[in-house]
Amino acid sequence: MARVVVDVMLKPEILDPQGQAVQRALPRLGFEGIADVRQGKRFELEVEGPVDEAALARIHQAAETFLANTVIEDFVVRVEESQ
Amino acid sequence: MARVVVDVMLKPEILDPQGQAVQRALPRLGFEGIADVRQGKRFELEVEGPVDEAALARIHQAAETFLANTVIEDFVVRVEESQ
Amino acid sequence: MTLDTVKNASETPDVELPWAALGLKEDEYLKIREILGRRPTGAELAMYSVMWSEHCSYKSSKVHLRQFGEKAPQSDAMLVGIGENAGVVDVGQGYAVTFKIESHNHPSYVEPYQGAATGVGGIVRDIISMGARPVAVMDPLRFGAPDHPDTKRVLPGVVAGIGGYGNCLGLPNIGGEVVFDACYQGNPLVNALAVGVMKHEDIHLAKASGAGNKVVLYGARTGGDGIGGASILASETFEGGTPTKRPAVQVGDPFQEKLLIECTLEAFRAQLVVGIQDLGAAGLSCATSELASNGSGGMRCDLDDVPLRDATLTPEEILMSESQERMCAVVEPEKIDAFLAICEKWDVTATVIGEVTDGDRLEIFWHGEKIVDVDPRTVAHDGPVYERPYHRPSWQDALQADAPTAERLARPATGDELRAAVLQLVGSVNQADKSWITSQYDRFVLGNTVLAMPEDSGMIRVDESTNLGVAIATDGNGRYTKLDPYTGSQLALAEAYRNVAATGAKPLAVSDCLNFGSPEDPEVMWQFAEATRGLADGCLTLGTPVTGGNVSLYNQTGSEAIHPTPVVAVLGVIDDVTRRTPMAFAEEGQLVYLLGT
Amino acid sequence: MTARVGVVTFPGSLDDRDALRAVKLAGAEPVALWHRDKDLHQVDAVVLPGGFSYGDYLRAGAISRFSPVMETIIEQAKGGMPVLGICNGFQVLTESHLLPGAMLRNNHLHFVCKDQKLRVENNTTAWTSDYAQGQEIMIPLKNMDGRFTADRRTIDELEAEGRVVFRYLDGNPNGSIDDIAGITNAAGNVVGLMPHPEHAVEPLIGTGGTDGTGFFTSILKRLVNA
Ligand SMILES: Nc1ncnc2c1ncn2[C@@H]1O[C@H](COP(=O)(O)OP(=O)(O)O)[C@@H](O)[C@H]1O
Repeated sequence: MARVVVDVMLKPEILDPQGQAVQRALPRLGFEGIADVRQGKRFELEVEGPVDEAALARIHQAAETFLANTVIEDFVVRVEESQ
Repeated sequence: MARVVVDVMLKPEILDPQGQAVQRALPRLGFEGIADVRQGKRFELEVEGPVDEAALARIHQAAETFLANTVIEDFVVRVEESQ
Repeated sequence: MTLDTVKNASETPDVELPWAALGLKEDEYLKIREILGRRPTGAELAMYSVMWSEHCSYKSSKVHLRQFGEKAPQSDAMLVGIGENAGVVDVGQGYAVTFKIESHNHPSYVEPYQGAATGVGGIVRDIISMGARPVAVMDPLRFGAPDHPDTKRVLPGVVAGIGGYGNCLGLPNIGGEVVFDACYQGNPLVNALAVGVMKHEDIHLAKASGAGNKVVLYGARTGGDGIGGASILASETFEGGTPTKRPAVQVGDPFQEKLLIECTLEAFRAQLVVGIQDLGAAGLSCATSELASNGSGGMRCDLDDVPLRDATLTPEEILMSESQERMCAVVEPEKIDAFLAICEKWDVTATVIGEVTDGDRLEIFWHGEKIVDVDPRTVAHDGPVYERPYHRPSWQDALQADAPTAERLARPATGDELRAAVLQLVGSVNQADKSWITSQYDRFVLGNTVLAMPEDSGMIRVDESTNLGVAIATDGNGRYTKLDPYTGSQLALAEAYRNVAATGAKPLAVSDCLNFGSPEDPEVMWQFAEATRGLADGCLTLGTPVTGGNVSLYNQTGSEAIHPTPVVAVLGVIDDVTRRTPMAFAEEGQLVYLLGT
Repeated sequence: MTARVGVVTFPGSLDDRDALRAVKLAGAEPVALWHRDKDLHQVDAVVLPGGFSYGDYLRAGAISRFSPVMETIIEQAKGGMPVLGICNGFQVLTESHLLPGAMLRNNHLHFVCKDQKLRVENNTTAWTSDYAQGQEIMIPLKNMDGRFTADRRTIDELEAEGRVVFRYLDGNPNGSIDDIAGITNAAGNVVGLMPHPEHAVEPLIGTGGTDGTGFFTSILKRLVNA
């Protein structure tokens, strides 16, 4: 079975307090040199059948209408080898 | 500046209620053929300076101690070209 | 891998089983062999080991807990007493209330968010399995020193977990406690209380009766949660090689539990259920053996029919899995379609996994082979009972002698000293404002909350037309109890009793969570014996029976036990919630009285 | 004749019974609606209640928005039927694009439960006519994802058209843009807000006040006089 990954991130102009909280905590934990942190979601979809253009188009549509809220989020769809 | 991505996913044997809710919803929305969905987190870190072995090792450690809860989560660190 | 069937067990009496790794003592293992008249199968051993654990069998505490029954004050209010999932109290007007407090201490230290969350989930399932609609939760908490790094990890996680689960279930949080003391550093206490309301005729008990009735497992699919021990069994005995790593941590799904509540209560309302049991600790082992032993017949189950989240689980693991948000119901065959339809309506997975039989055996099958054939009573009720030795600690006198007395505590002599004393008091962490915590809990949902934070007692309206209500307070003081366990537990009782009475409610019943160190330490065991005796005597004096509760032992780091910490919950009834007395002064000019000594 | 006000139950709705009670206390006829049922049973208005529908998994309101009942509600709301979304209901309304913007995690990242003071900025909507313009009210607030956001143009438009219906007073509890607590669509029939008026309809319960009653009496008057 093939795995398709959908990464969903808040749009750059939207405040991301979760990412900020991480960024602020890092130096306190002794991790310096991180200029910015954004936190988003990663969906791993296990796809039955071939991951052809049609399948990817459908997943793209699912991401656009459902997995991401495009008012506030951007998304990327990509195929990963299955383990 | 270089971007390092940390993907954090629940371990395979751990219940993922969010992923399950998404998986159950997909067919209702007309998206068939997805056998499984897992939902995790994606952190995008903008790193100051070179992303050398030492920097990656530090990020790896930050992921292990802070970004992921290794009691229930696995993580992967990888370098991405910056946009 | 060969399946360890009952037949196989009879034919291979000498096969060594990892009973010690499963936490059984040698004499316990021998007793199992004696009960069965043969060696147990791996699956049987799994069941006995979890059901005979301290947690499920109360083997160290049972002899002391009996006093709660023996010394129980005469009370017309008790409808269901100790021994069921939760006790039930008559509050008048045809209503009954069930409430219980439980601990999830150790899991909350390992994984604070999920540990605390699943603690709330577990106690709420106890309430629904009695037929009651849960109406509120409370959470008495104990943490280590506030500035310790571990507290910074544990406290926010615990609070987020309790809030995350309770808020998502839609249960108002109407009170609790937060206490900091270094003795809880490695053993935070996360106790959770739930209260539910039903009509008298809706009370349900966990039992399976009526041959031919179906056993339905419904709720979440079964995964490999909380079965460290069982994987030892599966791999070492029967497979060799390295054990597959199974998570000890359970992850809660409050949304699933909310559906379970609605689905279960709807099935009750439609009179579709003969008996019901929630799956908590010991999972299916507990549910099947308890349902069967409390009913009149036997039971037969097919593990192949259990819906799995992880197809690689062995039958032993399925029996021991502690996957959350599952329930087991016994349903008459002609009602099964209606029952399954209600589950479907609420998107809850439901599967018939067996039926009640004429006999008196619990038989469990896997791939058509019988892997369990036991008398269910021996699993659920005939666990070991220990008369653990106990004695008064040698240091007890010195500790008491060292306690601050009026003579030894200098009184502030000047205005400045008084000011300093007051500042020190109000500045101490245990007096601090708790709203960072309480504001993360929904106290408004369900629209019946009469009193919640910052009141000393929570109060919930039970009937909108008559304004009948109940009040509950939880209290406990580990420092007092360490100084004098007998009096300490009575002080906890008295404080909760006063807090309820002060709202205008009449105290009716008690539930308690007894948090102690290792029962194998005779000094800890003495604390336990004394505290229990004190609580039982106190309940007799006050006329409030104990309806149920929970014991949490082994709360210690190395040889260092926590302070003995009985947490006592008192429930009271108030005929008209509009007449409740809140804490605050209402208007200027009112008189203030000090009562008591 | 009285008005029929429907309250939808999604899996995971929590304040549905409270909303039904509030409708009844105001004198309207409460009607329970079920998420799988497209039929609105002749209701004159709909409340989408608070809670954690589908556990708030994915995003608050994201899964409920695709339920059969929402298909009908979206269609009828566009035709003028009054709809009130409270908390999770507000999130469903933004996810369905009946209202603009989106709801994000509170800026402090915690669930917050408190008595919240609001100012009624627009008393001309279907749900706010019983309040005075500028009236200050106290009702409970409780949520995890209450930070309203939208792009600047949308916000400017909302402000210019008077479509910000409620604003937080005495401190912004979640980082919501311009202290916005609730908004309406251009027609004024669809209103969404984060705080919970249905928890402030009885003197004894919740905040101990009845400042939330106006939502339900407003809609009743509107429907009965229609
Ligand atoms: N863990 C908790 N969960 C819910 N409510 C709590 C918790 N801890 C404290 N509270 C509530 O906060 C209020 C203040 O608590 P506290 O300061 O302990 O009061 P007191 O010292 O009078 O017992 C009380 O209403 C109490 O029920």
